[in-house]
Amino acid sequence: MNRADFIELGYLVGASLFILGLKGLGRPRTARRGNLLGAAGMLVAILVTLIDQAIVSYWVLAAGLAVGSAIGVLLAVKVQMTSMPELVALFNGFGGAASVLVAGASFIEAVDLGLVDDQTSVAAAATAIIGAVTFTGSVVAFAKLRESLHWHGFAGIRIVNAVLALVSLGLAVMVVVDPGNTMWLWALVAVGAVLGLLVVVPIGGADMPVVIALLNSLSGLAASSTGFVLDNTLLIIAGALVGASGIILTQIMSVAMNRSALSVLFADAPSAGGGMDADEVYAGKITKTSAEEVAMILETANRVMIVPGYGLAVAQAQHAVSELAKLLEANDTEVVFAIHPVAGRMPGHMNVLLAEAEIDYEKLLEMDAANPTFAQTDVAIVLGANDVVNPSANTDPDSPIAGMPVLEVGDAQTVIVIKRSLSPGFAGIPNPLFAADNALMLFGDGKAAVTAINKALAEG
Amino acid sequence: MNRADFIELGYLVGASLFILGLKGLGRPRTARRGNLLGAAGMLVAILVTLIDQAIVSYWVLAAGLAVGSAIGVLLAVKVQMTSMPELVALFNGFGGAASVLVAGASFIEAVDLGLVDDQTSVAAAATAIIGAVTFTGSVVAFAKLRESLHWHGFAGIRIVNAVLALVSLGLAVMVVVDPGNTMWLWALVAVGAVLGLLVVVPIGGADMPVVIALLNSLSGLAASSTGFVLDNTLLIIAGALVGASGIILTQIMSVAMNRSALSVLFADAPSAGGGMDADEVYAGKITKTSAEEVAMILETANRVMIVPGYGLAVAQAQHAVSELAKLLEANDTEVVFAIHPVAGRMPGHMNVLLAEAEIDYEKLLEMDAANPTFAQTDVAIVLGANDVVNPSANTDPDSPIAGMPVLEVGDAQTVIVIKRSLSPGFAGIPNPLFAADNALMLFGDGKAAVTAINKALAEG
Amino acid sequence: MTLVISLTLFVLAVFLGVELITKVPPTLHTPLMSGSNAISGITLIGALVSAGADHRALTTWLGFAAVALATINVVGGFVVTNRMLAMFTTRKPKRPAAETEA
Amino acid sequence: MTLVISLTLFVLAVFLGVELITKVPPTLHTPLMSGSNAISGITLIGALVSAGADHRALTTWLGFAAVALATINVVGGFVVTNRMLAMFTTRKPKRPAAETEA
Ligand SMILES: NC(=O)c1ccc[n+]([C@@H]2O[C@H](COP(=O)([O-])OP(=O)(O)OC[C@H]3O[C@@H](n4cnc5c(N)ncnc54)[C@H](OP(=O)(O)O)[C@@H]3O)[C@@H](O)[C@H]2O)c1
Ligand SMILES: NC(=O)c1ccc[n+]([C@@H]2O[C@H](COP(=O)([O-])OP(=O)(O)OC[C@H]3O[C@@H](n4cnc5c(N)ncnc54)[C@H](OP(=O)(O)O)[C@@H]3O)[C@@H](O)[C@H]2O)c1
Repeated sequence: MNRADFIELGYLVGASLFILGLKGLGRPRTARRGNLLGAAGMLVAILVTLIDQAIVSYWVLAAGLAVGSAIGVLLAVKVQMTSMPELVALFNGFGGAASVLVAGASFIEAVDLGLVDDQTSVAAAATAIIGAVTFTGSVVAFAKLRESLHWHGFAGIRIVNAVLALVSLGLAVMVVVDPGNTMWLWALVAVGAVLGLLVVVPIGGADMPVVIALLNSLSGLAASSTGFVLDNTLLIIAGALVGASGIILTQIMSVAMNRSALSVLFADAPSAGGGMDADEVYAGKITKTSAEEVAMILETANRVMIVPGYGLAVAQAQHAVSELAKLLEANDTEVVFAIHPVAGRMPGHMNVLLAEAEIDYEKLLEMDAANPTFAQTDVAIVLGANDVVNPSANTDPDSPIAGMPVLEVGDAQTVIVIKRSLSPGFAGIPNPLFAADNALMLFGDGKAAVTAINKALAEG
Repeated sequence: MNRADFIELGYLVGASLFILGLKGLGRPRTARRGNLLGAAGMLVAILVTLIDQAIVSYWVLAAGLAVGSAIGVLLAVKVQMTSMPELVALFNGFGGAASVLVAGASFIEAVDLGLVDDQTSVAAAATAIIGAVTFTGSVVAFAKLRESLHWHGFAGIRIVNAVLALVSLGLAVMVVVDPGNTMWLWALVAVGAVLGLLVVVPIGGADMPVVIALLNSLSGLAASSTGFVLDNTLLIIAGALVGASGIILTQIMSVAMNRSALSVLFADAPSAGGGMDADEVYAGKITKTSAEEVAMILETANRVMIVPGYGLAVAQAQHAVSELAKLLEANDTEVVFAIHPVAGRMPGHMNVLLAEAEIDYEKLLEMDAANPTFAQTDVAIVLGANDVVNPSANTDPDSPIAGMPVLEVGDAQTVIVIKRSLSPGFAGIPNPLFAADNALMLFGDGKAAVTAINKALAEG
Repeated sequence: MTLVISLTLFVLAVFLGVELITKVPPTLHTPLMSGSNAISGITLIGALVSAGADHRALTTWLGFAAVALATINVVGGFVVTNRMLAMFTTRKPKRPAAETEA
Repeated sequence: MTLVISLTLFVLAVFLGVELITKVPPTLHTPLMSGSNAISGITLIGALVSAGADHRALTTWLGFAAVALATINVVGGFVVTNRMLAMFTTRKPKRPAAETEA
């Protein structure tokens, strides 16, 4: 077996590991092993590649691998749990940028050596546009999730995008027709970068997870088309796997948010402020309460449902809540948690936090299971959740979250809402729930408030 | 695009259609379209192949295609519904044989031209053994299902098979080491043919569907290894698809019959007669009944469950049964059907027949749904079923069907068994149910007996 | 095409075959078996190449036999599968038709 | 390797990717996204070839940047995914351990 065959065989092993890894990642029991299999596949691929005859200057590689690993591990280990989606977006952008650079370098090389054929130039053009869109799109998604970018674009942004798409198409044709001039390729990269920026900018932060899944799919396609440039089977296969699974994941996530993937991408920039005015909604209709009063109410409750949201994560209140649940259960009160699929800032956010506080898996109800049971619930405690319990999703067709399925906490006998103020949640809209007759507001930091309730319960 | 590229592209289209076809075949709604997609893929593949430069003598092809199509359509259209599994087995055997012939012919050609390399000889050897086993194994399966072969092998057959397997391994090595002599290949085919025969012969007819699924998987693998001989992507891909899906189907079917695939293949030849003696089981414990008496019992029943089996198919009693259900329902009796997964002679056999008689899909209960409800049932009518209602599967660990989940009709208040005699069913064992206190036997042809009951009901 | 590329295609197709056939209901086992059996008749393609090559009489005749056998498998397989599946689906369309007539 | 063979590999992998990711529960969306993102860093392989070829300074530097960026994607991606998944699974092992101690 010659060296080329050996490399190909290693790539086959790598591809198989990626397939098994992806398969594992889709099932809760096998997810962790799946991730490790994916990493093993990557290791095999790297080792096998390093014996490639064409590789002569190892120091560049060593330096690049060392720098990249150090930064990657640092970011991955330091990041807060709540910032993971941003980080994934950023990583994803780097992957897209790397694809652009690789395709560019190989294209330049092929031009120098006079080896450009149609496959190379078509694939290089595809990589340039897809990779550039992935890069800037991901960086914008990152900035939006960090809340360090608040720009929503300008009127007519869609027309500009359509024009840019046409321009990039023209440039791609030029890359193929006139491959001798590498400037066409870099121009294409530049236009792609602007396009990625402008496509993602108008999208609301709440839709970002869907966008990131889509960009992830694009970065897979960029890798795959880089594979066509380099005639590399593993890049083609692994890129296509990620490209396809990313599209499906985008689809699944959109469905979970009750959006279509297309409406996420091409929705008009949301009208700032939404359909309702906060003062109008809340004026004179807010009932405040205290930790002691809440404790009294809870003492007589038979069934309590806790609805956690992003505020739970910010306040790091998960251990206090676990404590509260134990106190209530000691008093023969049934306690369950209702988990909205998009509560928090990433899918599975609440599950991660509550798992950390060792709350039993069986006590976590998914939305569909939870909603019919609010009517038989004495007290619903809304802890740092806002959008996911906003009834205007059902009642106000003009609301930015109209049509999103929400937890119908209003059906409970008493609703206790714990948050610091009346300020809105992620979607930036007021919540009529807070003004409902059966709703009591307990203002304060989530952790402090729950701790106070626990104290009152223990004393009472 | 040159001609070779065009062919490859056609093959890619063909492969994609096969994939979509297989996917469709796995879901009830899309199954028919899936089959058509598969056929379309085959058509594309054939048309594309016919423009291959290497093909010069079209008359041979035309003759072969004409003969094959005529025979195939004739067999497929003439076959009785109940004989479909045999026919599938036979078709499958032809596929295996064709793979052997193709690999053999290509190998001879390669030898003549001095073009044999390791890939060709290894793949040809693999095709020879797999294809030959598929061919004779399928023919034996066919004969067993036709009940025209009753031989169960001889003592020590497993040792002979092990020896044959070793011999074939040795011959395969010779094919690779000494490719100049094509006799090694034909010897390998011969040994494979004997091996296929002897492996399938001891397996009981009840396990045949599993064996056919496995042989189908093998014929896929034979096609795939033929692809390695010919360097043909479509053969490799389509063969691997069928090979893998066949293995999984084997697995699923074994689980449905409560067997492991390995135990099906390597079980000892079943001891003729089973654990019990018919005279002992039945002597003096059989209660006969008449159509009139059955009609009287049914008139007072609130809930009737009908358990159809192979006898329903033999007697073509489905329309009479449908009539019976209508009469009972007119009398406010609830009628449901309990369908055992292996009732009849092929999976889905009962569903096909009852569908033909336009019995509502909702009235067909699967085994797991049916079993808990027999206790609330006044009358269970066992119509030409035997093994699938045999309680010794649960009670007698020595029974050939021990461990197979059965329909627990004995739990019903009264059980009426309609069959022609006390002769056994497929598994060849007596059925203690017939001797149970609450069981009444109505002897006669299924259709005649049900028609008589209908008449008595209409008159009564 | 190198051997390893062929192997890669094989492995991908195996993974795909496994994923495609999961949780098929028992009712569909027979048609699925028969439909995939028809697909395994793809060896017909190889038979066409062999029989059409006109290399020498023996291989041509082997090829002819292979074409005929494989065609039986393919044509018979798809036809019989279609017949089976037709039985499964006739029921549904008939009912509503009868109702709308009434 | 011809273009059509590359395309064939691409198409098979696309079908496979679609089949692999079906009905993933929402809880796993984030780790799945992040894990498959790490896999898409496979472009690193291409970067290694580019950067190692030592063809001319420009491409070497482009290659170096590509290696570094892709490595961040790969290494960071797998590590962060593992961290996430660790959170999901810590709960289970801890409980029984506590019980056996008691
Ligand atoms: N899960 C995902 O995949 C994902 C990803 C991205 C975006 N999103 C979007 O994020 C939103 C999630 O809804 P949600 O109900 O969980 O959160 P939310 O609507 O963003 O509301 C969070 C609430 O928590 C309160 N809060 C913040 N810090 C707090 C603290 N320390 N103590 C107590 N309360 C605190 C805030 O009110 P105060 O400031 O008054 O305290 C805020 O109203 C949805 O719009 C969803 O579409 C979800
Ligand atoms: N479904 C599958 O995939 C499949 C495939 C192959 C084998 N099998 C095996 O086949 C068996 C199926 O069980 P089963 O209970 O359906 O059938 P069975 O055990 O084979 O019994 C059928 C019964 O029907 C009676 N019968 C035959 N012709 C009749 C007629 N014209 N009128 C009335 N009765 C008639 C026979 O008794 P008389 O002769 O006394 O009338 C016989 O006892 C199982 O052992 C299963 O493992 C199943």
